[in-house]
Amino acid sequence: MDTVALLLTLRLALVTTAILLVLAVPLAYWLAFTRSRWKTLIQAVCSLPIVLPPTVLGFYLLVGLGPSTAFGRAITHVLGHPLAFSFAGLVVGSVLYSLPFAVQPLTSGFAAVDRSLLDAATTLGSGRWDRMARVVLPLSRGSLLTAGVLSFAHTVGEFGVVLMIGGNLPGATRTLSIALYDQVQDFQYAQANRTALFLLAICLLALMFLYSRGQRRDSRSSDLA
Amino acid sequence: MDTVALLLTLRLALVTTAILLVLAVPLAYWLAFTRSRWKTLIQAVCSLPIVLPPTVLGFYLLVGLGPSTAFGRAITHVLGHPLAFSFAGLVVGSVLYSLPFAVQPLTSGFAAVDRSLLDAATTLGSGRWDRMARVVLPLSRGSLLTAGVLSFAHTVGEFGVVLMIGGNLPGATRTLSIALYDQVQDFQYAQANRTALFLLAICLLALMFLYSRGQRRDSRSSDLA
Amino acid sequence: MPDLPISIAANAPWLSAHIEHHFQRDRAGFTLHLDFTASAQRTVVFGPSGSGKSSLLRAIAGLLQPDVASIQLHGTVVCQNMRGRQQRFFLAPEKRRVGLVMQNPAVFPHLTAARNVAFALHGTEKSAQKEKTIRLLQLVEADTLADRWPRELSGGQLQRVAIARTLAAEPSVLLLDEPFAALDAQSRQTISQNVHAWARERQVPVLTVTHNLEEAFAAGEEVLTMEEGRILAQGTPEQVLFEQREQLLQMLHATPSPGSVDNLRGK
Amino acid sequence: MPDLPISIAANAPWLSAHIEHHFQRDRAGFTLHLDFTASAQRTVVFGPSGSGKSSLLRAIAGLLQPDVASIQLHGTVVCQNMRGRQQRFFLAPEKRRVGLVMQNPAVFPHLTAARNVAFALHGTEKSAQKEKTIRLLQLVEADTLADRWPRELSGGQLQRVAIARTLAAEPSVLLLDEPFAALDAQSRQTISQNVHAWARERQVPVLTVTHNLEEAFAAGEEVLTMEEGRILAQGTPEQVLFEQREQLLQMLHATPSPGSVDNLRGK
Amino acid sequence: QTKALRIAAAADLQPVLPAFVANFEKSSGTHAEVSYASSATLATQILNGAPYDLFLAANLAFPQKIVDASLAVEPSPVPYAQGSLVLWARRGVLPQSLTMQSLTDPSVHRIAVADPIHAPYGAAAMAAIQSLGLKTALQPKLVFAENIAQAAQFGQSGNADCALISKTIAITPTMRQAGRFVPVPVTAYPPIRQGAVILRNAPDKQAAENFLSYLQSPAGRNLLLSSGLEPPTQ
Ligand SMILES: Nc1ncnc2c1ncn2[C@@H]1O[C@H](COP(=O)(O)OP(=O)(O)OP(=O)(O)O)[C@@H](O)[C@H]1O
Ligand SMILES: Nc1ncnc2c1ncn2[C@@H]1O[C@H](COP(=O)(O)OP(=O)(O)OP(=O)(O)O)[C@@H](O)[C@H]1O
Ligand SMILES: [Mg+2]
Ligand SMILES: [Mg+2]
Repeated sequence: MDTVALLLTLRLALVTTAILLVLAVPLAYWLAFTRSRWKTLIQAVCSLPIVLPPTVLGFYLLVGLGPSTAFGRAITHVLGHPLAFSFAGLVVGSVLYSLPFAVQPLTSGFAAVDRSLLDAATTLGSGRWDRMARVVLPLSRGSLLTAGVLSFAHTVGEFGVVLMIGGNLPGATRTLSIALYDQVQDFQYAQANRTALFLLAICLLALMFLYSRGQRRDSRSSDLA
Repeated sequence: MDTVALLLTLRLALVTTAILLVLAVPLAYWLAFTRSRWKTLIQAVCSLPIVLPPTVLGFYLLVGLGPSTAFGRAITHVLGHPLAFSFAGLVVGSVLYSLPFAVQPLTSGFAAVDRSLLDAATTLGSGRWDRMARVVLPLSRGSLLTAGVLSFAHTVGEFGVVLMIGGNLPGATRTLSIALYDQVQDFQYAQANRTALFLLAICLLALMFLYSRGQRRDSRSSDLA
Repeated sequence: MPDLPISIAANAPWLSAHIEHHFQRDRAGFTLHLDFTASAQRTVVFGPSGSGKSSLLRAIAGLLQPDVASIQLHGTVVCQNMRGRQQRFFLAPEKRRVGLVMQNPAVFPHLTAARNVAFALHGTEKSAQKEKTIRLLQLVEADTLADRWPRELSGGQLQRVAIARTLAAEPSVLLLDEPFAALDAQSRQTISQNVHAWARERQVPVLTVTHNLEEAFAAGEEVLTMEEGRILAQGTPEQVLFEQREQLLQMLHATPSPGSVDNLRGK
Repeated sequence: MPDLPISIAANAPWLSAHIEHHFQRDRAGFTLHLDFTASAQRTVVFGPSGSGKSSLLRAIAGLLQPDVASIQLHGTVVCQNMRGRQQRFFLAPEKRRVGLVMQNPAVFPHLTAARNVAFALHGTEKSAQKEKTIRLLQLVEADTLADRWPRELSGGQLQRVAIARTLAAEPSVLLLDEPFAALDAQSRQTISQNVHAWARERQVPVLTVTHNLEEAFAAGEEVLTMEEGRILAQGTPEQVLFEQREQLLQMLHATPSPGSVDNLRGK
Repeated sequence: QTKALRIAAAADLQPVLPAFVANFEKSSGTHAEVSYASSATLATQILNGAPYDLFLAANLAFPQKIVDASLAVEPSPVPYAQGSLVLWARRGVLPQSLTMQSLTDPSVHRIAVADPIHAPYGAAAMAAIQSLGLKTALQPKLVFAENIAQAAQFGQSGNADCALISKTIAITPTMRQAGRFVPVPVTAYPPIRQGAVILRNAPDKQAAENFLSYLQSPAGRNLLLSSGLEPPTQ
């Protein structure tokens, strides 16, 4: 097992998921409740990143963040190094690529929250953001779980974007998915099988833990489906 | 523009999304309402396909569906040709790879349906599957939309699995995502930009159409968020 | 069913229920323990908040599966799960033909009022469906609301749609859980009369949970009072509700007569 | 506000409302058109189902933004949106300090009863929070239910939690939309008395929507009757509800006295 | 922070380089890290600022792009090896003889080649098929992989009966076990000359030069030979 790659992968997936949730929750909240004319456009734009093949998205990121654009030069100047081929670059790519998997379930989850509960919260003096934190989010637990799980798992398995803007540098941008790809490409099947099984096993455990904690306790249950 | 590849891509995405919804709706319905001990395990297993890098998943499919396994031989015998390098093979791969994007949002959407509405439907003589069709599904419109959009968009952009089991055969398995990848690899940037823009534009229109139709009309609306 | 107290009266009981159920959540918990029969065309259940009235109705409808139970409707066993008996039986709620109007109207938010009513008519012929829907909406004075979405209806209007929807399913037993709570006295009287006329025509017995004395007197041939999950008394309204009526009368007499009506600031 | 009919009485009006609103959905539609002031400590709104009572309360609380409106609470403008005037103002509902108990209790399903009550106490000191929560739950006779989840509560219990929750926010105005509809006569009386005592102590005016005559007589110093979105009459209960009372008395007297009490089949 | 030599290597070197790197590290004391990807991907990355020191490509065209962008130290790519194309057949397929002509045999259903446009061995394979006059006969049987490693997987997993792959991959134990191979006549395709460039921005150009000269030393050439690569013909 490539422990360095595993730790890097877990770090990338955790950081990406955390950033995604922080970005996606307010965005989805806005999308779920706005009456703006821009709503459908923005909602559609948020789903676009997955329409492009990951390597192609990675290519555009590589060019956009690289020395050939003013933006890329500015970032390079500020950071002292280009964003590509660094952990931060991977995070940017993964966040962009997994954005739809966070925004989309959250938006539909938020929109499904019973409005009369929001009305009640409001008359109790709860403002817009307080309602989000104390009513909408807890009631959208299922969608939060969905958003988190899809973002996390997708980042773990992510490969094209990471390969393209990461550059497969051991310790910095060589994630387990790339290591696994390399092993398969290199006909090291026994090792690849071990890596894949190990990856699947830890993800299975993590997911089972999440799912078992995500059960709802809050609806009057008849024994029906 | 590679029209053949475009049409193939759309066909693949539509067929995959349709099959996914047909599979995922009953599965998610079961997951949302069961009290079985196996629930969390099965839910976790359904999320696993995206944990593996797509090319690696494709590799295992290639091996699993090939003549070296009994299953692969049986399929080859029935179809008269191996599943790999055929449209049907792409469909199998895409369905498997996008399964989490359909099952996960549907499960959380179904679980969020107000139980008292199900109780009401039941006392009106509506059985398990009728309740699903006439109460749960319409009330989970947002989640259905999410599942459909994520499955569709992800299949359009899908690349690794298709590359691995497709064989890049024009008209049969060369999707637009692979064509686009090839263009980038060949440094044909002008052409790649055109293809990418075109792909983004049609997907944007399709998504905006879907989102504008998916608005909820069914909750007492105070003007609050 | 030798262990059930079946009264051998002129009109056989349409409901015979033995129900024991313990809600586990609390250390204290709540125990439902009922054993009674109902044979009147109109029965009223009276009892304080939290005494188990809704739970009783849910058990009859099959939405609650009691720990121990034997329930017969029109002489047919729908739930049999007695202590020490091997054989168990639980008829699925959708097969019981029990009409239940729940305390919370639970009108389907994705269907208009008319389509809520037509929900149970699914599969029957379109024009008949339409006609029946209109007739039932008229019965609850809601025919002008046919095309409204639930979010556009008031509390009382929702309750009326829920009643019409339940009648559409042609139940063989009607259970009403405070069905008129959100209605003004006049609508309440009219609609209650309509519903009971509907039921009498079809010989469908009606069990009503209510907190309203007038309603109990108007609708009940028999009254059942509950407390803490048990049945306190069963009898005619006059027998069972004597005390409550006296209180109410006293209160109404105590309030003074109105002054001159000119005082009214009409608008 | 020279165009508002402010009565220069001993007790100044706590509410002065001019509200016009048209619900667009139907060809027919529904128009709310109200112009009144309220100055009594206890006001009761009476009116048939669908006459606009809940909409009135929602407009005062800020959950409904009327087409045209001028609403003052305790002399402060909370909504100003008059035809032909440039200047508009709409105070966000969460800033109005209006306590509203809705017709549908809307208890938060993800919080226990106690935590529902403590919802508005967020940010204050833990032990004070706890103590206040318990006191308020006692006030609605629900202190034994503190740790229950909403799905484990009966209809009336939910309503009581909703009342306690609203009081916890220390509103300066209390609007109750059929708050005791799911309660039996006795709880209704006790809890209603408790709530009104709470309000009187704090000089918080109470506006109650009810269909219950007894409640109207008990709680109302002033009664407002509505019909089809308009105010029909405003006055004391005796003036406004005279007719309804007579009807009820007649009905109660018409029912025979009880037979011998031995007839009771007690359990 | 100890700076390591960063090598960007074409995917066909994956079976070759590890032994090399181990030897190099032992003799020079410099740590080397290798990133594998297709030559095209690596070239794209380098053109966009990837922090590699040495680029070992699978042909001369991609390193030429680096030279053209003035990102290379050398004025032209340095050839370091020459690859050879082999015809590989899965065990049990074409039991008797194995030549390019036998690919027309009806028992051969699928032939895997790498993408002819951006994978050098794919281009060589197509050139060979063309020059041997087999194009029309074989066209319907061809399936295209992203790179030669994948073309080999198509064959190894049994989904293709034959594959035109690099010798470096054909001599790996996995592929030997799954089938056998014969060289494709060198006259049938233009030589696959693999070129390298040292990058201008390399922090430690000396280490990169050392590695490149080690590749070209007699010891290095022997290692290359044993893993299926010929020394470059000038
Ligand atoms: N899941 C549960 N866990 C614990 N207690 C429960 C549960 N469900 C109901 N109860 C309790 O059972 C009792 C009976 O509830 P039920 O809803 O039948 O009362 P009710 O007579 O209909 O009251 P109301 O008039 O207020 O509607 C209540 O005290 C309630 O708190
Ligand atoms: N969004 C809407 N579109 C159209 N009509 C509406 C809408 N919301 C409310 N109405 C109508 O406005 C009227 C007043 O509704 P409201 O809820 O205020 O009635 P209410 O007096 O509280 O009745 P109830 O006693 O039944 O609760 C009703 O006739 C209702 O149908
Ligand atoms: Mg109840
Ligand atoms: Mg109302």
